[in-house]
Amino acid sequence: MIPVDDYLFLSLALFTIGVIGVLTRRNVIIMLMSIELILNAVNINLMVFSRMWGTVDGQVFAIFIITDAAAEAAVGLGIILAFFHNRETVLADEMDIMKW
Amino acid sequence: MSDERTTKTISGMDSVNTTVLGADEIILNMGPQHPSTHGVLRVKLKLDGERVAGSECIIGYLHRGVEKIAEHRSYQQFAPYVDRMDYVAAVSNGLGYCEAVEKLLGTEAPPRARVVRTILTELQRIASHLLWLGTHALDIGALTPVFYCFREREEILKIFEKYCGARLTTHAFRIGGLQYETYDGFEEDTKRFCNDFAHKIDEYETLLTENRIWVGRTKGVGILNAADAIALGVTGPVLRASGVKWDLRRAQPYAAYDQYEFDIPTRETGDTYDRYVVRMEEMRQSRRICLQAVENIPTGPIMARIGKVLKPPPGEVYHSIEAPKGELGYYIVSDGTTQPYRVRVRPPSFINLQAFDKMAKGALIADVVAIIGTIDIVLGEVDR
Amino acid sequence: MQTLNQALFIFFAVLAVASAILMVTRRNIVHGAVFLITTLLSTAGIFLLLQAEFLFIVQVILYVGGIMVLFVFVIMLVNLDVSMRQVQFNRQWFVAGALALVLAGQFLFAIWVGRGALRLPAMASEISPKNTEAVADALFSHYMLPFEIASILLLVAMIGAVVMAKRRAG
Amino acid sequence: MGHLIPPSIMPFVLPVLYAVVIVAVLPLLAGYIVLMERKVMADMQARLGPMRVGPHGLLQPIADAVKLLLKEDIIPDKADRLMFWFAPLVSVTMALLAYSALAIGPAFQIADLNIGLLFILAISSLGIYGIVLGGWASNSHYSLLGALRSAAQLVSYETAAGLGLISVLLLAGSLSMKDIVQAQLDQGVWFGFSVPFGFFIYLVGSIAETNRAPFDLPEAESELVAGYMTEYSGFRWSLYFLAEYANMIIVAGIATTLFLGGWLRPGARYHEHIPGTGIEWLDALPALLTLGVALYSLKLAPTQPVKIQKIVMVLVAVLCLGVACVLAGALFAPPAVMQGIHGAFWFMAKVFAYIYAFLWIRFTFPRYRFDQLMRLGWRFLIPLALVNVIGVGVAIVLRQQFAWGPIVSLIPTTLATLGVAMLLAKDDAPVAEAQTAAGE
Repeated sequence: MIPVDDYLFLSLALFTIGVIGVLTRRNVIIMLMSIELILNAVNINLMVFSRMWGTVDGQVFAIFIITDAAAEAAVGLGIILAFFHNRETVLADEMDIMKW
Repeated sequence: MSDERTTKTISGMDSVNTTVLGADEIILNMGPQHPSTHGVLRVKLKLDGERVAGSECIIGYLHRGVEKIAEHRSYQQFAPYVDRMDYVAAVSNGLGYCEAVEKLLGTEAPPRARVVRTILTELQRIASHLLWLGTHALDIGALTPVFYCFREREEILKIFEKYCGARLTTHAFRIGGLQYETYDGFEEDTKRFCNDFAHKIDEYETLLTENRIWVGRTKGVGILNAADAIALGVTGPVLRASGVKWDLRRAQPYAAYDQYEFDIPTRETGDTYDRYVVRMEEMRQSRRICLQAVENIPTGPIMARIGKVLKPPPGEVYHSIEAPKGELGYYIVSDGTTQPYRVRVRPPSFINLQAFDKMAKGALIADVVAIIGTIDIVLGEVDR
Repeated sequence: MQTLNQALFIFFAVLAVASAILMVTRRNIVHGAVFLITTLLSTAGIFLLLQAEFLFIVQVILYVGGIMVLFVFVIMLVNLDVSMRQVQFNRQWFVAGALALVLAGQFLFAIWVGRGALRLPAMASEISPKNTEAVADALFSHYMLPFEIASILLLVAMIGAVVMAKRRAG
Repeated sequence: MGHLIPPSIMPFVLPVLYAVVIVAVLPLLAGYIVLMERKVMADMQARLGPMRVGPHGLLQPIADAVKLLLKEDIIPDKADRLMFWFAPLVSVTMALLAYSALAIGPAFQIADLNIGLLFILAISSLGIYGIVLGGWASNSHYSLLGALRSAAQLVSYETAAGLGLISVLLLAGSLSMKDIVQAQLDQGVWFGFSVPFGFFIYLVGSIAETNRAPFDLPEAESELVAGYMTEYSGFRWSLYFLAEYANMIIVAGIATTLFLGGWLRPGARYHEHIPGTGIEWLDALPALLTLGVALYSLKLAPTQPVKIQKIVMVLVAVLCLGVACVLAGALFAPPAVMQGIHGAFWFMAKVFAYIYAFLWIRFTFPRYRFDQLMRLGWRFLIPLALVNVIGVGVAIVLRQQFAWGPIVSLIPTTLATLGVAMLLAKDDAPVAEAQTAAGE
């Protein structure tokens, strides 16, 4: 029997790595991918609690989170492409104007 | 063409991925070794995504100095060389050259020779168009027509082989007429071929003409309007597909074309589909000419009375014929010796290829292939 | 069976964490994307261990087969080599990393304090055959409204993405 | 036998055995599909095809495999070596992995997952990474363009093909491959006949997903040389090749299971016995068919030009005779064994028929252009598939509320979808406005 804690630790590890990625990397695409990692860590939690309570509500929430991730990725990548077309960079700290 | 600002290539790191894909444009070298550049054409494409923003044809990979060679050969000796220009339509090349020299000499081939020349040249036109159809369809992705086309082309080549012993670079004609009498059964062979060919061509059309994908791939692709076509000097089926009814067989009849009835197919839009339709119809018309010609081949000599050593009077001549690919012209300057002072060839492929950039602008990569195919170039002729 | 499950858990967990670390540290974004894919697949394996096989499929089809393809697609469209030769981390990376670790420490503390309090019910020996049906049931009855809202969100995102990525005239 | 294997690992023995068989046999099978492709192509193109290696080229696949394995393995100088090495493995692994849920007959299945179909779709959707990463890692424009095309194409057509499958899932009410076949037996009709448009959409979608002509743009020879495979050679190239053909078998297997009744023989509900025996008439068919092939090869054997070819031809005949004996012997075996063997026969027969359709289409049609491909996917197939799915839903309501028969209830759906298809096709004028519009 794998204790719930193990799953939580795994989830925490992935979450932390994701947060570090978002906060420290300059590349927007890596930042977006790190956000995906964070969402994924959340999904693990939802899944393990869903299993713990023996219901599927957690899984339903995970589906919503994945939907959200898809939406976020689509819009985020669209923004990155548009930005790249105009500024030819994918670095976050060069995105320093509101309008172009 | 030289809009360097939009084309970003990062120096220092020699990798193709350094050229910015999304940013604006990449340079794609198509050829000289590429499956569908029909030989050794190199096309430098400036791509905007998959769209062509500009193109440049780089030629010369097959240059053999044919025109220069002519200056060191006697008139007869040079005749086999012209076969090597448009090597899929060697008979037409030979006809143009022989008639040009005859014009320079002020003589004419006897009627029988002219009719036989007409038959063979029209068969050659069919063979050339068949080769074009097969490879063009192959470029667009239809794998099967090419084999059907080669099956019929083989029959034509057999006739050539029986007539003069060669299949590809035939050297079928001589200055002043023909060297060989037609073989026994020449008429029957030709008739049989023409009769069979009528429904063979319908077979190709069932595969392609109404095919949605084929129509989608060719309609509206590589449009060349009549004004542009004329301005660029384009001739042949490409010109006629743009709506200009110009065919040297009718406009300046040579060989025996004035004796036969045939239509000059034209279309309006000048896109790839129209050029396809025009060439298909031209094959039908060539078949019609062959059938008419083979019905009554006049008897008589096959060679005009010219000496063994040709010494045309000083002067110059331009003679052009309607080769399968367009106007094939020979400009010959004689200084009165046995060797031409200068021979200049007006190769239809070379001049038609000029229209490529016009046709390809705004097209997709896939269309580039269709457009190269539709111009029907032979690099041997482009580069000479 | 238990040891097999444990071995699988350890395998997936180590794979997930290791590739996650590689993902945030790689210079080359394509490599980063591949490591993220590995993490996502390992997570999918963990879903399977938790008997959520429908979510396993969703994770593989949607996340790996859909979203990440989009990522890879975009990565190939943008210039790699320039960004590869630039400084990869922010100037304040030290502070950011420290803060993230502090946050992680808090969570760790919370989990550590409550360790052992939560336990999974005894594993059924067979994977429950009704997982897909159960999820569908919940999704289309109890969670109908959120489901519809999610679809509208997707629609909005789709339109937004099209508008953003569309090349502007001139 | 039983006591040799510890009971705790007993449930794993057969699946592992099947897995080994599949991994061992598949490359050979793929090789012979290539031979079949070349022969079919030759037949349609008025020529003979491979004739030299073995009688009628029967040993050609083996010669090809040996050649590919011996070829020099080239890695381009500026390629991303790790990804270049990794990408073909992804392709081939995913292609092989998908077989684990495919049911080749009622007995031969590695794992009967209750989400079997989704599993196959999920796994085969991962194969795209092999193509995309390989194209990217090659560091060549042709490869990259091929990879980008492939990514866009696969994502688009997966949607259409998936929607085509959903119509069947609604009817079958299950995702398990076995249950879907059982549902076709229960309803007395193959779903390909009850939802022809679902079948059509899946057929088109599956051709596009496997990158076959007329949707072979990622590897369009006349445009992109070989697309994402341009820089690959030798063994790595053959891995891509294997993956492509393995994927063909997978999609054919899915189509067979969902639309063509899986391992059910034609007339599965028709039980007329041969008088005096317990054998059904139609069950004798497989044995007779293979016997016919055996006799035909035997008849051909003396006409082979070389002695070794005669011998190989006789061997082929003996092989077919053996298969015929097995198929005939199965008639007298217990029903479970008989159904396993005959089911596998019918399944494979249908898979090959489907692949034949692939080849036929390939040699008939020219290639789509990329924008046309996208338009076909998004503006024709997906709307059509949506209409079809809605129609099937209506049909199920009709069936439940008014007790309409399984076939009758779907006729309105099919007619409505046909109407929509004609409407969409008319709208989708084949003229490319694209070039002139975007020329500037």
